[in-house]
Amino acid sequence: MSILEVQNVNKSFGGLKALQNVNLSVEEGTIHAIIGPNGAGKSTLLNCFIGKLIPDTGTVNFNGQSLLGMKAHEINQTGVSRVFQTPEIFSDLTVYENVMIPCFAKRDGSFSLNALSRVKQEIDVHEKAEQMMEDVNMADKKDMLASSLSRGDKRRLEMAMCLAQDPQLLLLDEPTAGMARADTNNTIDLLAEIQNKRHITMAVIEHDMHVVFSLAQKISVLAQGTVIVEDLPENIKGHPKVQEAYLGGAH
Amino acid sequence: MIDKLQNNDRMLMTLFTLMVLAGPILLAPFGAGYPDLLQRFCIFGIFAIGFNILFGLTGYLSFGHAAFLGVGSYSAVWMFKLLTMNVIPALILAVVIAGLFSLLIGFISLRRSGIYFSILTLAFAQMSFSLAYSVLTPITNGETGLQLTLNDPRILDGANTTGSLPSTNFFGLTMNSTAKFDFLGMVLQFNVGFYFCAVMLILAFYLAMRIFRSPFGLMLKAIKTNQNRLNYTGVNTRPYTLAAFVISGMYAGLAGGLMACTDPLAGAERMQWTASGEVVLMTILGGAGTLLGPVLGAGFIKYFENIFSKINDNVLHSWFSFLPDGLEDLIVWVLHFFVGKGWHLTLGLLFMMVVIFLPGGLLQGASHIIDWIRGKKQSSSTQISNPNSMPAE
Amino acid sequence: MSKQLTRRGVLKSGAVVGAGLAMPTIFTSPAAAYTNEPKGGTVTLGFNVPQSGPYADEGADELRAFKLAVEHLNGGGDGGMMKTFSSKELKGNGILGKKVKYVTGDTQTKSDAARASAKSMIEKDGAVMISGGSSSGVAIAVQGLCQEAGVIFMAGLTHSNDTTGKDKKANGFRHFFNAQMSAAALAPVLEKKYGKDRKAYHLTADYTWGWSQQASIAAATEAKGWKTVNNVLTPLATTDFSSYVAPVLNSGADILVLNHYGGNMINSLTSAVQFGLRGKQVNGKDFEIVVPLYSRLMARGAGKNVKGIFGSTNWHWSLSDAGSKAFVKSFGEKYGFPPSQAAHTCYVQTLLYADACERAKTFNPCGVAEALEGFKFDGLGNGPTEYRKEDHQCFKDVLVVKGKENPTSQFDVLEVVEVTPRAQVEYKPDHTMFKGGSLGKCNPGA
Amino acid sequence: MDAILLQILNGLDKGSAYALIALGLTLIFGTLGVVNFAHGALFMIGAFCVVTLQRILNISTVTIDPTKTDFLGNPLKVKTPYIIEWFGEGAGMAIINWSVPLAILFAIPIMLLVGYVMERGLIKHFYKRPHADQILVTFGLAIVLQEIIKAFYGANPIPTPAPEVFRGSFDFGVLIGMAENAVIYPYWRLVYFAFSALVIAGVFAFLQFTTFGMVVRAGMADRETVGLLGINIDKRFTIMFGIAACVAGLAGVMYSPINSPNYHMGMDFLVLSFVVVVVGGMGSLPGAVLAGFTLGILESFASMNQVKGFFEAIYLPSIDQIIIYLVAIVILLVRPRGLMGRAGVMED
Repeated sequence: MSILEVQNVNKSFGGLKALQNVNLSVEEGTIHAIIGPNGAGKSTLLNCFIGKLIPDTGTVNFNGQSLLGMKAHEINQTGVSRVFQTPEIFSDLTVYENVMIPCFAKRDGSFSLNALSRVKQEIDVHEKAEQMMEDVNMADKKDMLASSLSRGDKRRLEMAMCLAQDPQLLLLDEPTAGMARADTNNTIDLLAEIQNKRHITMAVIEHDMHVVFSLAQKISVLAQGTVIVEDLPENIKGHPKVQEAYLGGAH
Repeated sequence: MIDKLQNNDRMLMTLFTLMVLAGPILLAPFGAGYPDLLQRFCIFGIFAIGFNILFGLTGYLSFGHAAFLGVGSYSAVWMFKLLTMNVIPALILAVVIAGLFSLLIGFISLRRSGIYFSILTLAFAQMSFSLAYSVLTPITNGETGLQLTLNDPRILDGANTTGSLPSTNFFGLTMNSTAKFDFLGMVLQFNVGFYFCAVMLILAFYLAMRIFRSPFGLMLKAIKTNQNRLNYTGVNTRPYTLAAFVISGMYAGLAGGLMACTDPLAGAERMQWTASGEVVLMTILGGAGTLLGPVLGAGFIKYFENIFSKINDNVLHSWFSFLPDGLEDLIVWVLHFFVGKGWHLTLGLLFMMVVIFLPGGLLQGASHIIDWIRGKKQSSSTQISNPNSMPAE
Repeated sequence: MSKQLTRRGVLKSGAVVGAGLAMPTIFTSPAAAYTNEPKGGTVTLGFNVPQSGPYADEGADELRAFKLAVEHLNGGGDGGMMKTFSSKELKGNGILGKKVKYVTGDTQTKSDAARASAKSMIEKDGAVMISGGSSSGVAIAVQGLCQEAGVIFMAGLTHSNDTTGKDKKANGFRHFFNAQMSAAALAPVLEKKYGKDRKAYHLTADYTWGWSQQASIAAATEAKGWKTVNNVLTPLATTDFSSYVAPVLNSGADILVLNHYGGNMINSLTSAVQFGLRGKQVNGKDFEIVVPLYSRLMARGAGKNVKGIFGSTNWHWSLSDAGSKAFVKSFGEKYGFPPSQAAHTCYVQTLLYADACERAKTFNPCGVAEALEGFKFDGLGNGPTEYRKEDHQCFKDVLVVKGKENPTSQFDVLEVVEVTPRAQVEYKPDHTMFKGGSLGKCNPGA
Repeated sequence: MDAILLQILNGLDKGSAYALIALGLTLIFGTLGVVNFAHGALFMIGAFCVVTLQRILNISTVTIDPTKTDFLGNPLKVKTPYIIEWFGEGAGMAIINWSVPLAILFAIPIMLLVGYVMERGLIKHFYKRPHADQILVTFGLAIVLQEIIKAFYGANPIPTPAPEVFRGSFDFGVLIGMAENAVIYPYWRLVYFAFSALVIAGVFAFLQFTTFGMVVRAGMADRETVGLLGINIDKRFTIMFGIAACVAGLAGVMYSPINSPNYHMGMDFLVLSFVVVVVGGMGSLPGAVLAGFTLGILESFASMNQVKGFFEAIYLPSIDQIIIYLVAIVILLVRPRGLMGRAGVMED
């Protein structure tokens, strides 16, 4: 069953057509990779999922519900979480506080004037946050300021923050960009583990073919604003259209 | 040590309460133990605590908070004029009206962030000031300020037959009654108005502490450090900032109401943007984002304004009279630029120093000194997160 | 409805019970007949003047005068106007034998700050009298405070009708003149100088003082046959008056009245002169400018622009009566330049207060107030003067001045054109512009 | 018609004052990324350069004239400025008379120095700090500067008259066939307007046509890249700060005959010019100029009694008190980044 259904999405900026008739469907419980050369429209597409951009035409449905016109926090509340290219965390807060915030957001919704209860006494949130710290192996770092973490740990923290919300769909925007090989492998392991344990659907935008082929169960290839191929990983590798797109149609 | 105190709520609260209640005794040796200044310490403490809930937690720098203080004062004085000299209805109205007013201004201003937000609040406050100073004179009594008169109705208090203005009171306890005791050559003054304000300050401090420690407070801190992430975590930041804005507006209203309670006059100048700038100075000087800092900063600036500004050349000469004449004159000549009527200069310099060297405010400075005295060289600056970053949109 | 009534009743009875309980003995200050009764060998006066803000220079001049007055009261210096004062109670031995001490404070020309400063003088320093100030808003605010606290307020420079009009207080006294008196003094001179058939255009500072000044001068000149063409309110914060001055010439008016004070006055006058209004001819007459309230210190800021422009002032150092001469001499010798009208009124107020204490033989505000009420005196620079009992306003001659054409020094900015006698400027206490409000009863505090 | 023409003239004049200050403010913000609350103080220092020059020119010898007396009855001390002794009555008086234009020459090196010291001594350390810190430290600096000026020059305004030839006003009405005195405008204000236009054009030309300006503009767009090219951007930015200080200072010099300099004139202008910059769009030079003139003209029109009357009918009396703020609020709500602002500037 497909959890995210993208149909005939078009988006242009001025004269530039960034997306043309994009169709995509992400199956529940799978890791779906979206790849493509620079400027293919990957980020534009992702931004259409999360409410940052609104497509000119077409539909984006999540669990049968249209995401168009919704604000970022509303989309998140329906169960879509996002991991950014550079980790977006609360750098002035401690690691533990970072994880608590999504727990509160999950429990209390998009706004709650919870001004008189004490954070200390929110036992359910603490249980959840402790659990998440364990899950991403960061329990020993929970009192550090988030800004003092290494890049890999920041990514890990961001992942933990997303998972703390128990999302149905996790969007990852180049989760290994700029990482050292070892960190990349750690991230792959982390994602694979999450997939195994929680069966969360993921849509990954990625450059690194190593990552894509280690994780993805399905791949969509985007070129010049359209999806040229959508298939299983093994079929993508030698696909002529894909090679053409990446090599710029070198004849 | 101060950091430790900051984290141990019960101890902090107890210590704070004791210090505030003992104010008339503790401050008398510094020449600040008289009711008016003590009341001001409390009132501006409340104002700064409230401002800190907005600026210290969310990072939104408002340059128009004095407007809410002014509105609170006007409402309270009107209550004194129309209903009763009892302070409770006046305070309730002050807080409610300031809350409504801040809801309106906040709703519009918070559509923008960064300097755009600052300028919007500044514009609203300047408009309020201009209107209060001239156009709205029937309500505000313009330049002179809204005052009580003998022929105000005061429905609940009944007819005034004494021929003199009634005093504000808390169910009969008049705000301006003072008990004086001679003690070690000082006169200790215990004033009802001060203790009323002190109780309000303690309550306000307690409430602020609860907000700091609540999930709501955590969300506000999150807004300051990364609003974008918070949006993608399913949190709608607008109502949070608006709530913080309104809460701090109500604090300002309470402070304004208390000002009217201790001195039933409301002047338009207290709404001017420089008055808003003053609360910014207080908060930063003491330490934005900390619990104690704003109270400290408020006390510091009010002490400067009321005590430092009274040091004139005569006083200076009497201090340095032990020195040879030429040297005495030289020192007095140099100092006279910085004290007395030059107190603004000293304040400006001090403020610059704090912003440049002590981003955590005087509180950070104090904890440095305490650490240094205890021989602990480790800096505590990592504990105080950078308090001054502006929110992202 | 009934619910509301009962709640109201409860609140009300609460208040009554409270009033019954009020003032348990601990809350009354120990054994003083009135606020800050001086117990030792000294008595403290509080001088509350603007030391920061736009009127700081006037404040500084007031402070000089206060210091001089204290020196004279304590027997120092040459005695100044104490020698010419018609009342001979002051002996140079302080007040009632107590040496005079003083404390100073900064009003910042804000009612809040002024009240805070005055309160600290009363509560901390034990002042029995507060004096000074350079604007009406501050004077009225501090006067109200002194009434509540039970000390005497001797107003400094305050020109608004309200100070001794609708905001008058039993503990407050004003020696300075007011907008109504300015208008009454100016109108006949203007009529004599510029004729009956004139059309006036008013620019008015948009706040209480401006309004009352405008109303007074418009009424007084209209009574002489002038027409008021237009009255434009200018925001207090205006620094560039060009857009207000520009339309004046084309409005058919041939007189411009600037109801401005301080920085506003300097800037609007400068604008008016820049537009060349004074060289123009309208309706076949020379265009003229009038500034109802002049201050020499402020006029200096406008430089040559004030030449030939009429206005009024409370006092000027070039007066040649014995009192003025004595004052100018002792002030000039001490500080090196002549005193301003603000300095004069503050000096006089201090002497008047001291004298009233001597005559009442007490510092009790009620005794002092009684001694001041209806007090007639002379020799303090303004000729025969009376503190009217009904509103605590001094009545005396008013000076009509104009900007001097050929000043000999930087202090020589104004010249006295006419001294309008007291009878012409006097008004009834229930005059429409002074109605509302009442003195109330004097409050000794404590 | 004549009234409208008059207010347009007024608005242009006011607008040029706003635009000049806002231009410097934007220049500093655009190049250095610093929000300079002390910019108004630079304007004030410029005006006080005139006062200082005037004082220097009036340093005098003192002779005693026994035939006249001063206010105390002592023989009058007559002061003769050295300048008159040296150059004779005519030339000496002329120099004193022209002290305002002369002060331009006097002010340029002073303002460059002040700008240099400010940038190297203080602002430099705040490039990497949050905007709120910059606002606060420069706010503190503004207080300090104005208090220093007050300590030396006092609180009262000091008259600084324009040269004799520029007094009086020019009759536009007659020029275009209207009645006499219908549309008159003071000469000095015309000079001020022309001067402002010249300076604004000069700054734009400088940025547009010189290599220095090109580098600075590139730096405004993308500081890091330009830095990577091996160009010493910092040094150029210091010079830029000096130029911005100069623009503000010269505005102050030329404005001094219109408003007698006083210590708080900087703060008076600061709030307004910040509103202008924000309305124009932070970091946009044309925006600052456009907003300056727009707000100047709007303010002038709001002062007309006809306009006031109209607003009074819809319960907005004394519209001139609040017009600027009202317009600022509306513009910021309708156009979030001001009239010509770029996205992403000054929002974090």
